Amino acid sequence: MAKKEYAFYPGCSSQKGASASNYLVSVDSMCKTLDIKMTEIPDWNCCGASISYAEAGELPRLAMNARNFALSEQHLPGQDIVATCAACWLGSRESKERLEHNNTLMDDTNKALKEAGLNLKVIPEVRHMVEVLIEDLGYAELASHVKKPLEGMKIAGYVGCQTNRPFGIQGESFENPMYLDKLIESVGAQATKFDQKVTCCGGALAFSEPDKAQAQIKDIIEAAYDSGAEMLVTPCPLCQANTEVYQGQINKKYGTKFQLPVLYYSQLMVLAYGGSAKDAGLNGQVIRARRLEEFAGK
Amino acid sequence: MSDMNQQMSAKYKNNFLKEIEEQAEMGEWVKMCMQCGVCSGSCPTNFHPGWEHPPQELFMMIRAGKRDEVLDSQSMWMCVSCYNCYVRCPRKVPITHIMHGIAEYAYRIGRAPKNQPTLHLSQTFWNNATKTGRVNEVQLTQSLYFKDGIMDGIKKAMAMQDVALGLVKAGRLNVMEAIGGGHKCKDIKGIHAMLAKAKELENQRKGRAA
Amino acid sequence: MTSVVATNQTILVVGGGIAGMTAALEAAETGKQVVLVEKNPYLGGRTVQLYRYFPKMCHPSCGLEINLRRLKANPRIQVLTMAEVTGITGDKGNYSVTVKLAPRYVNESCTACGECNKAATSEVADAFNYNLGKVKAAYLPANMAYPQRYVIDGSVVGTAEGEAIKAACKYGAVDLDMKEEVVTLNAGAIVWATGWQPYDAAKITPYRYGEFKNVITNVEFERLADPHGPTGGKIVRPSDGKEAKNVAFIQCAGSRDENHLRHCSRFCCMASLKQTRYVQEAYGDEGKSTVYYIDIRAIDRFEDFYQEVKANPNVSFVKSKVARISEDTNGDPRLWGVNTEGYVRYSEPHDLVVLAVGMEPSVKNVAIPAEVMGDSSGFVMADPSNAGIFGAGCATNALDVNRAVQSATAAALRAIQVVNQVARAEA
Amino acid sequence: MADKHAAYICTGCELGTRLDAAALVKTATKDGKIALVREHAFLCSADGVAMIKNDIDNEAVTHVAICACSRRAKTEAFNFPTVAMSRGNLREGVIWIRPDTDEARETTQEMAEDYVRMACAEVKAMKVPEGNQNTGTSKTLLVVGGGMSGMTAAVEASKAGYKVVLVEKTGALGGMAAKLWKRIPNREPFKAPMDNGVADLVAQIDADANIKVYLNAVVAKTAGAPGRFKADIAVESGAVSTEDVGAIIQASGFTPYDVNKLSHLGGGQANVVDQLGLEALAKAANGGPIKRADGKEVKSVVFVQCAGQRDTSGEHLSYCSGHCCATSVKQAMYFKDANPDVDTVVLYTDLRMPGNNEDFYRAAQNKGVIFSKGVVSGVSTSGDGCKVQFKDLILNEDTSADADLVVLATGMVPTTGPDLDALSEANRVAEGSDEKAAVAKEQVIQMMSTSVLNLDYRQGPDMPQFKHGFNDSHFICFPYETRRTAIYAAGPTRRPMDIAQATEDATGAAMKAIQAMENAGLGKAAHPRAGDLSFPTARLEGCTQCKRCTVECPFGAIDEDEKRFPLFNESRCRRCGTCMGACPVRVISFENYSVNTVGAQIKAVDIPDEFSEKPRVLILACENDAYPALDMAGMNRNEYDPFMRVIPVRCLGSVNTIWITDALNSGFDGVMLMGCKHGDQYQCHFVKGSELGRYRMSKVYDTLKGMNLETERLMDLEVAITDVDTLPKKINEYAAKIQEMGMSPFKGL
Repeated sequence: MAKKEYAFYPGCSSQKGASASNYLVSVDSMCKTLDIKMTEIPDWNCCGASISYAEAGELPRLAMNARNFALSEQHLPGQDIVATCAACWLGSRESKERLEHNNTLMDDTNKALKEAGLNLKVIPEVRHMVEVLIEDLGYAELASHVKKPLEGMKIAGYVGCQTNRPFGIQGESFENPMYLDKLIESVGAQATKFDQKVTCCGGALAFSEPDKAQAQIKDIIEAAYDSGAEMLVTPCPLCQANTEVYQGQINKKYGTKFQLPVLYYSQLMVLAYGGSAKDAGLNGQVIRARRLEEFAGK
Repeated sequence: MSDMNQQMSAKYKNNFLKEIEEQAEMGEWVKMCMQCGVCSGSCPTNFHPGWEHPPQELFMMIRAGKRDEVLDSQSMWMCVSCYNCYVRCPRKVPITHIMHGIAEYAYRIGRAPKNQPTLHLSQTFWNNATKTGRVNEVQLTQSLYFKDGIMDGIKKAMAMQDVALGLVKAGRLNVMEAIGGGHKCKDIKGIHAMLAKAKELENQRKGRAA
Repeated sequence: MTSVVATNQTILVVGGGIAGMTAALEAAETGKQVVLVEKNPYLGGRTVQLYRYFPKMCHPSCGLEINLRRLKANPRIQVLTMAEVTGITGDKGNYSVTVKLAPRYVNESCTACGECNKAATSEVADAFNYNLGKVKAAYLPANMAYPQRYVIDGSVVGTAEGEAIKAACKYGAVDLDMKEEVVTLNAGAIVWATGWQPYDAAKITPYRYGEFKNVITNVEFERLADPHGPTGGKIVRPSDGKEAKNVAFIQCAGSRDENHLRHCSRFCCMASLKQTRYVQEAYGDEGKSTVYYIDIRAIDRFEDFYQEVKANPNVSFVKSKVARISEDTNGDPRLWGVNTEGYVRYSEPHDLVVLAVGMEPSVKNVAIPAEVMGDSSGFVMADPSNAGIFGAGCATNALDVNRAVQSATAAALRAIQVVNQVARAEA
Repeated sequence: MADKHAAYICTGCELGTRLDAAALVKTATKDGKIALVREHAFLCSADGVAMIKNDIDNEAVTHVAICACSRRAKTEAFNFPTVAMSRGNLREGVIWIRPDTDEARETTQEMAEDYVRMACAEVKAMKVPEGNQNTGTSKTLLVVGGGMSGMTAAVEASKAGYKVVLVEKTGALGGMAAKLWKRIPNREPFKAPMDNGVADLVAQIDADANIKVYLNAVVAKTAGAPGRFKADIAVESGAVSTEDVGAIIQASGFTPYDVNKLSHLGGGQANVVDQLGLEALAKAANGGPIKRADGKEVKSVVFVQCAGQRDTSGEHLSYCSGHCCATSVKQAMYFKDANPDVDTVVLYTDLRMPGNNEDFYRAAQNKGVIFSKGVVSGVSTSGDGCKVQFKDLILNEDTSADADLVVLATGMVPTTGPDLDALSEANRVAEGSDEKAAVAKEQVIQMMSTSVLNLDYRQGPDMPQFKHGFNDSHFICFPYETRRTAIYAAGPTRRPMDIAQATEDATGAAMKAIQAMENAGLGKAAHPRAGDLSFPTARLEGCTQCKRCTVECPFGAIDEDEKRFPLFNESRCRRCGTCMGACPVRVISFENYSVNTVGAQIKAVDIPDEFSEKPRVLILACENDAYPALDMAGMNRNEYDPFMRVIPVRCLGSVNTIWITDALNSGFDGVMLMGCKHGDQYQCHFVKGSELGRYRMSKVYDTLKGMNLETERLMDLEVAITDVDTLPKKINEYAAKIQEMGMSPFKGL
C-alpha cells in the first residue's frame, strides 16, 4: 500500500496533449518515487478558472467545483483532493470556502447538483501538490530520495500568484515565499535571489491584453537572468506557459535575447531522483532545457 | 442599451451603491473601502501602463453614484486575478472578486464595452469549458484568434505561430483537438442541466429576468 | 533573598514605564505603600527609548529625571527590576502575587563605577537600542538607568570573563551565583501597566522589513536620532552608512488593518510628524521627508504641530497606503503605490524608509495571570469583573504619553479606593 | 540642640587614587571648619552608612557633608532624613570629567578641595526643614461643574472616602452629556451608540451621602489655600454658603462654537444644525425617524466635519476637537439605525478615529454610511433642503450633494474664565481716568463675570490658560500640572475631548486633588518637589514692599496683606524659590536653600591670585536638567575645564543677582547660568522660573558695566538634560573665552 492516498484533480491543462501535459508526466514519476498514490476523480470537470467570471457568473462556477467535490466524496471518500494546477486549486478552495460560509449558496448549489444526479454534504480538503510535498512529507523526506543532486545549477523559483495568494502555502509570506527555493535546494540546486518571484505573469490576460502581460513577463525573465539563474521553475501551469512561450515575442518586441528554460518543480525532482529526461517530461519544453537534458543523460 | 440596463437603473433609481451591493459579486463590500489606495498600488497592470480607474477609485465612483462611468469602464476588465489587492487590503475587502463582479454585472446588463477582449476571452473560455466539461485548448485558441474575423485571425495566428508551433513541437498543443478530438466529461448532459439550473437560480436570487 | 514588605493595603504596580511609574508615584505621594515591578533592569519603559516627545520636541529624560527624583525621595515605593509577575491569586483587597526575579548578577553594593564594564570583553545585543548595536556583557543599560546599577549578561556566568568581571569589582557587587528567585507578596489592589510593543514589522510582508536593511521602524528611528543611540545621533542608513536625506514615512504600518492590528494606534501620525523634524534638524533644507498616510490623526491641539510641519516645504504628504517596497541596486528602497487624491501613480526611491508601526498591547503576549477582560485588540478593558486589578496606560488603549499618564493617574485612584476600603474595614 | 557638623570623605571609585584624600580631610577640617571629619574607602557600603548613622545617633551630629559622588547617585544609601545634608560631588563632578594625567593632577585636586569647602559651607548654612505648621486640614473636595467630568470626579473621590461639594450652574446635573441622545461607545463592541450614562451617574450621586450638590449655583469667591480653601457658593435664590474645602477640580466644560459664525457653511440656515442641534432632534425622535425642526422626516443628511475647526485663516478655531469625527459617525448611525435607507454622507479631510474607534468607523461603513474625503466650500438652501458644495479630493472634482439636513461638526470652546493677561492689562488701563479707562472698567466687569473660580488671589480670579483658552498642562509627562496648587482641570475645559476621555481625565484629576489635600495637611509640597517640607519665610522687617515676589511667583502663592507686605500661602507654594531669587533685599529664604546656602559656597571657593593663570568660573545649574546633564557628562567621561565650580539651584528663577555680583566681586572670572528653555515651548518645571531668572539676569549686565567688567563675564546658557556631549564643549569654549579676556581685576580685593 502506498504511504499516502489522495483524490487527484489534474485539471484541463495537464491532460495528455495539453499545455501542461509535461507537468503531469513529471508528477506521475515523482509520486511513484515518493510512494504517493493519486487516484483521478472520475469524470472531473473544469474548475472555471478565474477568467470565466464574466460569462459564468457566481453560482454556475460554484456548481462546477461542487460537482468535483461531490464526485470525489462519492468515489474517494475521506481523501483530500490534490490539484497540481494553481488555478484548479484556487478555484476549488475558493468554492469550498464560499459554500461552507454561505448556506444560501450551498442550498442553491445542491439544487443545481441535483440536476446532475449529485449531492454535496461534506467538502473534502482541497490541497495543492506542493502542500502535500511540504506538509505531508517534508523537505527532509523529499531530499532523502535524491540520487543525483542538481549540483551547481542556479535556478530562480518563480512562485507567481495563485499558489501564493490569497491562500498561499502555510507559513509562507505573500511577498517572499520561500518554499520553492527550499524545494530547489532540497534537490541540490541553488536558488537565486530573485526579486520578481511573486510578480504576476499576466495570467489569462496574456491572451486578451498581450502587451500588458508581456511587459510583466519581460520583468520576470529579466530579473531571473539578473539573479544569475539559468532556468526558471514554477508550480503553476499558466505561469509556466506564459513565461516560456512568449519569450520569442518579447525578444521581437523589446530586442531582448531571452532563451530561459522554464520548468516545473516536479521535473527537477524527477531528475534528481534519478529519472530520465522522458520521466521528467523534458521533451515538453518549448525552450529546451539543454543542461538538464545533459544531466539526465549522464 | 439593453432592457436589462434600463430595468436595473429604474429599480435602483439613484442608488448605484445599492445596485452594486445587490447585483455584483461581493458588491456589499464596496462600502467598506477607506480609500487607502493599497489596491491601486498593488495592481500589476496598473503600472503597465495603467488603468483609467483603479479599484479604490471605482469604489468611490460607485459611492458617488457615477453609474455610467463605472459600468462603461474598461478598468475592471484589466484585473489579472493576481490577488495582490485582496491580500493587502486592510479592510479585507475581496477586491479581486468585486472587480470580477462589477465586470460581470456590466456585461450582464449589456453595458460592457464593445469588443472587450477580456470579456471575449471569458465568454470563449467558459463556453469552451462547459461544452464538454473540460477545456479544449486548440479550439479555445482558435476562437480567440478569430474573434475579429478571418483576416484578423490569420494575422494574429501568423504573429503567434512561433508560439503555437513551439507548443505543438513540444507535444503540448494537440491539433487533433481542433477537429473535435480531445478530452471531455462523460456526463456532459448532467453538467449542462446543472449549469442551466445554477444560472436560473442566480437570476432568481438577483431579481434579474431570465 | 529579596525581601519585600507588603500587606493587603499595598498597591502593586506591574510595569515600570511612564504609566507604571506615574501610578506608583501618585499613590505613594498620597501616602500609600507601593511595590513597583519592572521586567527590564531599569525603569522608564518605552518613553526613555524616545529621543524627543511631540509636540514640544522636548526630551523624555527630562520628565524621567523628575520622576526618578520623586521616587528616590519617596520611601513608600519598593522597586523590583528584572521582575515579572507569574501568578495572582485571591481577590480584591487581598491578592497574593508571585514575582519571578531574574538574576542581575550585581547587587546593591554597585557604585556604577564602571570597572566591570572595562573588564568585560564579549559583547551582547543592545536591547535598549532595539538591538541596533552591541554592548559589553557588563553594562549600564542607559545613562539614566535606574537603579543606577550595572547588569551582567548571563552568558558570561561560569566563564573566565565572568571571573575577570567579578575580580574587577572592588566592592563585592558582582555576584555570579545569583539565581532566579520567586517572591510572593500581598497586595490589596493591582495596577497593570505593562505597556506596549511595537508591532512586528516583519509581519507586514510587502514592506520587506528585516530583508531590506534600509527599511526600519519608527522606534528604531528614535534611536538613530538620539545622540546616545547606536549612530551617535547621525541619521544614516543601516545598509551603507549613507546619510539618509530623503526619508519616507509609512503610516499605519500594521495599524488600522484587519490583517494586523485592528485598532488605530493613535500616536504614530504625530510620531512621524515629529520625526520629519529630526530629518530637518539633521540636514536642514537638504533633508526631505515624505509622509504616506491614510488620515493624519493629529488630534486636538496637536493639529497646530501638523500645520507647522505641513508648512515646511521639505515635508510632503501623500495620501496613500504604500502597496509595496522594492529595492534598487544602490540599496534605495523604492515605494510603489497610488496617491488616491486625484489618482497619481508613483514609484519613488528613498534613502530610508521608516515604518510607523503601531502599538500592540504587551498583555497580548504576556498574559495577565488572572481573569481580566480584554478588548478585541487585547487591551485591558475596564470592567467590574476585573475586581481589584486596574489597567493603566497603553495596556488599556493606544495612547500617547500624555494620555498614558492621565490613565495611570486615574488607575492610581482606583487602586487607592480599594486599599482605603480595606483600611476602613480593618480600622 | 547644638549644631554638630561632620564631613565624610569617600576614597572609593578611584577617588582615593586620583585625589589626595588626606589633603581633603585637612581641607574639611581647616577650611571647612568641620569638627568631625572621617575618611572611608567605600562610604556607600553598609559599613560606611553605619558609620555615619552611628555619628548621628551617638555623636549628636546634626549636619552631614558627604564628599563622594553626585547627589543623584546612591540616594538609598545616603538617606538621613533627620539631619541636614550636603553632597560634595567629587566623582561625577571632578575625577570623571578630568583626565588621569600628571599635568591634570594639581588642578583636579584643587577642584576637589573646593567642592569639599563648598559642601562644608553649604551644610553649615542649612537647617532641617521642620514643615509648615500653618496648614489646613480640610479633606473635602470642591468640584465646579456638574457635567460628566464633574460628576465622575465627585463619585470617584467619594469612592476613595472623601467628601465632595459639587457645584452646578444649571438646575440639573448632566451638563452637555445629558443633551446627547446617546454617546460614542467606550467599550466592546464598538459597533453602536450607547446610553449616555448620565442618569446612572446622577442616581449614584443622589444616593451618596458624601456628595453635597448645589444646583443653580456658582462659586462666588474662593479664598485661602490648599487644605483650607473657603469657597462661597452663591445660589440663584441669592443665598450664599461658605464651604471649607481642601482642593478644587474645575470641570466647567465647554460651549459649542457659535454656528452662526459659519454662515459660509450654512450656519444660521433653517436646515443646518450643529452636532448638539442634531442630538436634540434625535432625542425628540426617541429612536424613530429623525425629523427636522419643520417636522419633515430627514431622508438625506450630510455631515460637514471640521466646521470652523482646523482653520488656518485665523477666523475660526485652529485646533481639532478630537471627538467630532466619532460623534458624526455616531449621529450617522442614529439615522441608519432608524431607517437604513436614509442617505448619510460624512464629508471629511482626515477621519480621526483613534484606538478602537476605528472599529466604530468600520461599523458605520457597514451600516451604509458613506464617507467622502472632501473640502466643503459652501452650503446653500436648495428647494426644500440644502445643497452642499464640495471638492471631492479622491475623484478630484468639484461636486455637490443635496440633503434634507446638514450637520456641522463644530468645535469645543472651553469655559475657562477670563484670560489673566488680558484681564491684568484691562485692570491696568482701568486705573487711569481717561475714556479708555472707562471702557476698560466695563471690560473688567464683563471679564470677571465669566470667572469660574473667582479666586481671591492677587494673580487673578482663575487658572492661567494654556493654549487656545484651554486649561491644559504644558508638560507631556505631567498632564495634571496647573499653576494653581490643588486646583485641577478636568474634561473639556482642559483639552477638547469626548466622554470616555473626560471620565478618565476626571478620575485622574480627583487623584491629584486628593493627593494635594493630603499633602497640604502635612505641610508637604506638591509636584514637582513633592514631599518637600521646606517653605519660604520672609524677614518682613527688611521688606521694602517692592511686590516682586508676589508678582513673579509662578503659582500665585503670595498675596499681599493689608499693610502691603507679602503674605505667603505656604500650601500654594511649590518651593521653586523664584520669590527668593526676585527679592532685591534678600529677606526670603528656605531652611535648606537660601541666599546664604549658595552664597556661602561661592565664598568658600578658593580664588587664586591673578598671576596664577587659574581662573575660576561659577556655574549655577538648574538641578532638574543642567545638573543631571553635567552628571551624565561625567558618567560618559566627557572632560571639561578644571576651573569650573558648579552649584546646583532649584530653578534659574531662584537665582538671586547677589550671587552673581558677589562672585564677580570676589574674583570669579566668569559666571555661567544653566537653565531650561523658556518661551512658548518652555521646559522649566516651574513654568516661569527660567524666564524670570533670565529676565532678572539681563539687568545684571548693567551692573557689570558699572563694575567696568566685560558683559561676557556673565554667560546665560539654555541647557537640556540631553546635552551630555555638547555641554562640556560649550563649557570649554567659555573657558577659552575667559582665558582670552584675561583674569578678573577683582581678585584679591
